[in-house]
Amino acid sequence: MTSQTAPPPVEDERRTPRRQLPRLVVGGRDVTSGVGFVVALVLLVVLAAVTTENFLTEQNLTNLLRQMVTVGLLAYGMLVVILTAGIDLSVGSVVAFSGIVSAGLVADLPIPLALAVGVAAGIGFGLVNGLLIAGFDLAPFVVTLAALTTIRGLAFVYSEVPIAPEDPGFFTLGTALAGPIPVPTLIMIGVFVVGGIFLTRTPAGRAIVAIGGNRETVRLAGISVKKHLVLAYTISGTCAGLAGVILASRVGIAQPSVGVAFELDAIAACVIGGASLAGGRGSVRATLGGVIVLSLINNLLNLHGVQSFWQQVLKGLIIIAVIIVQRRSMGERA
Amino acid sequence: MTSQTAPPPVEDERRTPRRQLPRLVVGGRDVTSGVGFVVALVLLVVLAAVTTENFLTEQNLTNLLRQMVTVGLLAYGMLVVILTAGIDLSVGSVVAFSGIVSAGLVADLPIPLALAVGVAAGIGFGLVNGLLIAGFDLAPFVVTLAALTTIRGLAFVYSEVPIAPEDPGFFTLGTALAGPIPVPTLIMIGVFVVGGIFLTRTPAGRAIVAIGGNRETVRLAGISVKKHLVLAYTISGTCAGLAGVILASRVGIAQPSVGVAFELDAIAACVIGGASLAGGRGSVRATLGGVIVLSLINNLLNLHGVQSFWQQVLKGLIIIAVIIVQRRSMGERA
Amino acid sequence: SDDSGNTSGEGGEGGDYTVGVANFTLGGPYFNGMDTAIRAQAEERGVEAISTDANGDAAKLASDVEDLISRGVDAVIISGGPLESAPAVLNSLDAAGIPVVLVDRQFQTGEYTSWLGPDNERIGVQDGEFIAEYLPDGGKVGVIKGGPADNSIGLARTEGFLSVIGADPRFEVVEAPDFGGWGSDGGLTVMENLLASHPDLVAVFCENDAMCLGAQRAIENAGLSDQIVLAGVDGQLEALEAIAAGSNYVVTGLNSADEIGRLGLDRALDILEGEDVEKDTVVDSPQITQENAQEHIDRLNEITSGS
Amino acid sequence: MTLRIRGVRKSFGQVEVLHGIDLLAEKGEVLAVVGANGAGKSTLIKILAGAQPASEGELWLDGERLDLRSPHDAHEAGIRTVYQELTLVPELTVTENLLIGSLPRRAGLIDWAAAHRRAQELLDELGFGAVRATTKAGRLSVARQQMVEIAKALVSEPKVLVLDEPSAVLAGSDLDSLFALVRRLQERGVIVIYISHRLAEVAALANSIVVIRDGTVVATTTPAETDESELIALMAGRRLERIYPDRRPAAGDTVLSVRGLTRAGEFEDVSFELRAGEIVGLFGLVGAGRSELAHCLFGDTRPDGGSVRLDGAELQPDGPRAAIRSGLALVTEDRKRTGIVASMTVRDNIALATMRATMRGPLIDGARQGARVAGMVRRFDIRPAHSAAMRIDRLSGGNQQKAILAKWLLAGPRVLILDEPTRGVDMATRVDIYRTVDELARSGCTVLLISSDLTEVIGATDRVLVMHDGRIAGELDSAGATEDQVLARSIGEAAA
Ligand SMILES: Nc1ncnc2c1ncn2[C@@H]1O[C@H](COP(=O)(O)OP(=O)(O)OP(=O)(O)O)[C@@H](O)[C@H]1O
Ligand SMILES: Nc1ncnc2c1ncn2[C@@H]1O[C@H](COP(=O)(O)OP(=O)(O)OP(=O)(O)O)[C@@H](O)[C@H]1O
Ligand SMILES: [Mg+2]
Ligand SMILES: [Mg+2]
Repeated sequence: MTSQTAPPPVEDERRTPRRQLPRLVVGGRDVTSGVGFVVALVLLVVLAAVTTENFLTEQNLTNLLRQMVTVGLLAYGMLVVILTAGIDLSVGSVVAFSGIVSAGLVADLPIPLALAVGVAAGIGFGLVNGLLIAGFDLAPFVVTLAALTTIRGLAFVYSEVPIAPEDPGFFTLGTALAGPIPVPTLIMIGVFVVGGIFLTRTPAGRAIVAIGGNRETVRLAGISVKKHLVLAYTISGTCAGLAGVILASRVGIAQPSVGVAFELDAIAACVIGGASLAGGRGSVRATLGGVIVLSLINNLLNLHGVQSFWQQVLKGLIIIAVIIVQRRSMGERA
Repeated sequence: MTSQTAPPPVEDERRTPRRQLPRLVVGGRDVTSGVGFVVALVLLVVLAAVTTENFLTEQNLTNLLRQMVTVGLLAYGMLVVILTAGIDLSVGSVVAFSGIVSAGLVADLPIPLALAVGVAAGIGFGLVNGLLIAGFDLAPFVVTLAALTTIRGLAFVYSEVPIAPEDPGFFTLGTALAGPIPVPTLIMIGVFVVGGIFLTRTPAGRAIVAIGGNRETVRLAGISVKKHLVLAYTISGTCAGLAGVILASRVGIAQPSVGVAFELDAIAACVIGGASLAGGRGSVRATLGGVIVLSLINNLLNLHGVQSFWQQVLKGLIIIAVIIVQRRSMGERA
Repeated sequence: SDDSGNTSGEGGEGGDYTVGVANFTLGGPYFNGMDTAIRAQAEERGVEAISTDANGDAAKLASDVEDLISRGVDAVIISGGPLESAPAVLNSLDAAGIPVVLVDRQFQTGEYTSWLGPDNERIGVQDGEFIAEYLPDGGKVGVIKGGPADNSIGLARTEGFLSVIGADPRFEVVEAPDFGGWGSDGGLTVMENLLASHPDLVAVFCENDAMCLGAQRAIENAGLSDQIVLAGVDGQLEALEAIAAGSNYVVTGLNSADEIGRLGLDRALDILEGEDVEKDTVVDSPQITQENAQEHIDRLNEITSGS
Repeated sequence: MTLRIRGVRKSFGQVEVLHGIDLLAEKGEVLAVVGANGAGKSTLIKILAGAQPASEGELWLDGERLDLRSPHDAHEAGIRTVYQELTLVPELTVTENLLIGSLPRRAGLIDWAAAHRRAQELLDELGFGAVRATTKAGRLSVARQQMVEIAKALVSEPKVLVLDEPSAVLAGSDLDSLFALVRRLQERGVIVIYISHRLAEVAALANSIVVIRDGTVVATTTPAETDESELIALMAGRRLERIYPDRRPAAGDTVLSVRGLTRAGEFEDVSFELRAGEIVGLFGLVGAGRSELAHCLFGDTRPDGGSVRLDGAELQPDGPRAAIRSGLALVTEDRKRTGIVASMTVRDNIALATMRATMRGPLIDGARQGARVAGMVRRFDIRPAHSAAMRIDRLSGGNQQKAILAKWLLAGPRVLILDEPTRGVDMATRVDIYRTVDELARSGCTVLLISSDLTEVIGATDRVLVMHDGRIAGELDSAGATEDQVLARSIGEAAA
């Protein structure tokens, strides 16, 4: 489950010397690390199902599906950036900006167009981040931290107060259901599927993965590192824009202050899924797994009615437990 | 100014063949990058002094000195962790916990002891972070993110409401002046001086720097990587504990909610100072420079009475401008 | 409700209800106090209360409410903090047929069952009137806001204050350019910066007491305690003590989390019992000065020792 | 078709490292470039590869002036380069590393099945069939990574192929495949620029030889016109009296005694003894298990069975730290990954293992440490002479290697394990290293010299252990041994 961005069959030749658990090989692929992760997930689900009576209700499962959309979308974009050994701290602010702009434009534009402008804003911010980082060879952390601040400011410049469009059509995107499954969840799954194909099966996707592994090599192979860095940040911006628009539509009101610290959850999802902040390593499926783990933890604690502060205490401890389980089953660093 | 932990002259050209500025060499050392940084700093100071009438007042300069203490202390600890190629996201929560615990204990313990317990709490949290990261070989990002959540929760568990000790002795540490200079600022400077010596002149400090460069080489040189990782996180925790205690003493009221997003400023200071999140590169003096730059930007915007969200917009843009200036004068990535 | 785990007061006077409390944030003493009060009152009335904390994230608030619905709560109390509205939340509660009581924050959009809260603008007006009278010679008055800019509670308070002071020709108003973030540390820093540009202030109004306490310290550090008086909002214990002690902290407006929280739970139960309730209830916000501060301190201590 | 390099100069900061290089190579020619470590060979080829711009000078290919602004330009011009340092992306498969710019697509998407097939065909065709295309590059041994590097340069046939020390990590049949490959390319009219420190190889392969010393071409010659000792003299600027030191006096008592040491899948039932003051060679083909054995002796990995005794006392496999305390030292074979800390100075690297040796109170005594390091820089003639304060990765490979040796010498080991210590090291430097090792042995230190260089493993040692497929396949006295005898045992042909 952790290695599909470095495409299919991978034979391990070199042994990882100490602390070695028996490895599980299925169809020539070492799936041990994936299994460890799935074990952690299943444990959480079982825990939730056994200890609470409401976990397996349709209502709750629908909630779960809905709740993971924002972090999920951000996490995919973040993964792409992390694969290049970068980071995008600005996503939370982009969520706010895209949301408020599209909500603001509902008054003047047809709804689909207003939403599209919101997403376009995300694309634009991602592009600027990418151009600054690649063009001036700046550290992604500082550039996107500065962007976090600037874009948040711009969201307030656009509107100091929250905007709640009156046209109920604005809510459709965020609240519609396709059968039992919320439409935003389907969009998120679509992003992961298409995004997974992008990273594993297209030259641009492969270039992004390779840049994080060894950018000098990529440059020497005659592939433009800059172009692909810009692309990566643009993808992250796009996901954030999409997340912002969907969130505003779901909540029904766009606030310029929304989305603070979203970047941390998105990064956490990637890293829980085994991505390395040093770049080159990370998996789309495992990132989705990370998103699900985070959502499950929140849901579990809420269903148990754990008191807020103890929730925080437990949430941190559970995350540590999850990555220890995962780490133990993996050869490499989690 | 930027290279003393990876000591003196760095003849660097490898990566940026074009776009080369003339380099300034003093006494055999290439000081160009330091100069670029100092230029950015001086520019900011001149800008502040020329465009506002209050910048050079004693009151304002004292404010500046006082306000940089928290970020400064956190930034030193963060630098140590970043040098090992790690990160410590938990510092903001530790600030809150240490502050509220020491304020809470003032009722029962002599003040110095209460403050010491606050710092000790920071040491303890840092130790646990380090043990988890080194002992289980876990990703620092997730471990310290989990710690961020857990410790914040614990701060609220300790006291949901702010604690304001009545004994005025509690305020001494945070508000005392030594001549025109606030005592907390002197403490911060002390930390940077001692911390600088630690990193450049002690075996443990050199080991920490080396681990970030190549931990395998360090391990094979018979140096315990784990021990030094634990040490690095413990130092960061200690700095955070100290910062928390000083902040509580300065404000006079300890709040469990204080310190949100402090980690971002601390990291930004390090990276503005040229540290690399990939580890092995970073400088104590330049980090202090980064702290000063951040404080100056805030101060400048406040003195100009720039409105809050325009402040955010400008702050981001100025940070980008600073790192572009700095990058242009440096061989390596800023 | 058929919910398990009704730990206390089985069959008590409140009936066998479970009430969900959705907090937008618990990151401040006021909101925290609200949550505590609701739960304390629930215990007294023998019903179960389950609270959640959205950490200031509107989307998480929505999820939390969905989780509460999943848990089968009978009513939901939303402590919305600075949240302007949450139509989706209200809609899903409406769809589930669950009554909603808003405490403190009245949402601008969406349908709720009932609201209880302070009149924030009114508190600001009270503070303004007090300062106008306290400083007959007028002068320069600073305003410290909590932020962010979309925080309507703060906006209402400042608006109220300025409707008096801003309109009075004896006074000049300077707003601190940056926000204090509703905490004492922020209040301290903002005040320090404000003093660097405006050492000649005669009064400062803060959107809450926590910030005012920090500002008071900055003023003290600058040796200006004799020159500048402070006006806050909320009735935080430390502020009351400062007022009672006759310091330069001269006034605040009580915005009692405890009272509103308890009333909120009662209101929820009344609705569940099918009683006819008032839709909107403004909870009184008495002005607190040195004269009556001790009274309020005693009351507060009674509450905390009682629970 | 002609490749012409004219008046190429290159400066790093104030320092000029190439002072006007002129070269000429014709179609189908193998042009060898030789020179001491730091002479500027790699710098020259980086310019040819478009990876670094020349400060001055011209490049002409096929009568056209080349303006190489990036590696991409060089690719377009038909110039392919295999760099001295490995450049694979460790997380990606061999297939992807090979075809990174040209992965086959179907319907817009990469066709992985076809890609793996093509990559494997290419490897097989080049004689590197031992490498599986589906493996992650990072999991390959250094030798196999090098094969992939070479294959990568040949994905589409180049006009000019530049090989910067391609043979440094190869041995035995792999080396033969490489030579065969070069000859095939030569027949097809490719210009091959071949850089190597192994002069025998150069003599066998090259049509012409260019000698570079300190950034200047000092001679252009052919294998027929010259011999090894003359080349060495040209490179070093002085005549080397002899390459290997005299035989050492008879060895002393047993110091290290290995009994039945086994690590499943790596080596089995390895037994031997090392005596005080002797140098023992350990020869084997790639994958024979020598490096694994070295790491195990050093306490870096735990054996599944067997024992290691030092001075009669059992050595507990408690990690490198304990091993170093007991007096062991290991110079690893992968300089970049486990030898240096690239981000630190030469001084920090040399002092790394012995920081506590120069303390004054709680602090490192900078002056004393500096003096110790300076002593080592002088003793090993690490260049440039002021390099102590330079980042170590700015040094040429050979000089980095000397610095690593210096690091361990400072620790004063009783048993020194050297894993391919002369890989990529020029002859003059090798002689320095042999001399230093000899001095060490004479002072009582025991040396285990792992090498894939037959001449060296016989010439520089007292006896040779030969490993084959994880087992000790023979032991020979260096004085009488021939290269054929050693080689035969390494491929399992002769009994021990
Ligand atoms: N980026 C750089 N900055 C400064 N000096 C450099 C840089 N790269 C190479 N040099 C210097 O240029 C000189 C030539 O180095 P180069 O790597 O070309 O040598 P080489 O002949 O390939 O040596 P080797 O045989 O050891 O590989 C050396 O003195 C080296 O230290
Ligand atoms: N990266 C690797 N991937 C797969 N197998 C490996 C790898 N490295 C070593 N091996 C296996 O381990 C055994 C010993 O390899 P090792 O590299 O120690 O040999 P060596 O004699 O030291 O050769 P070298 O000349 O490469 O140092 C062989 O069976 C080899 O196939
Ligand atoms: Mg070279
Ligand atoms: Mg080997």
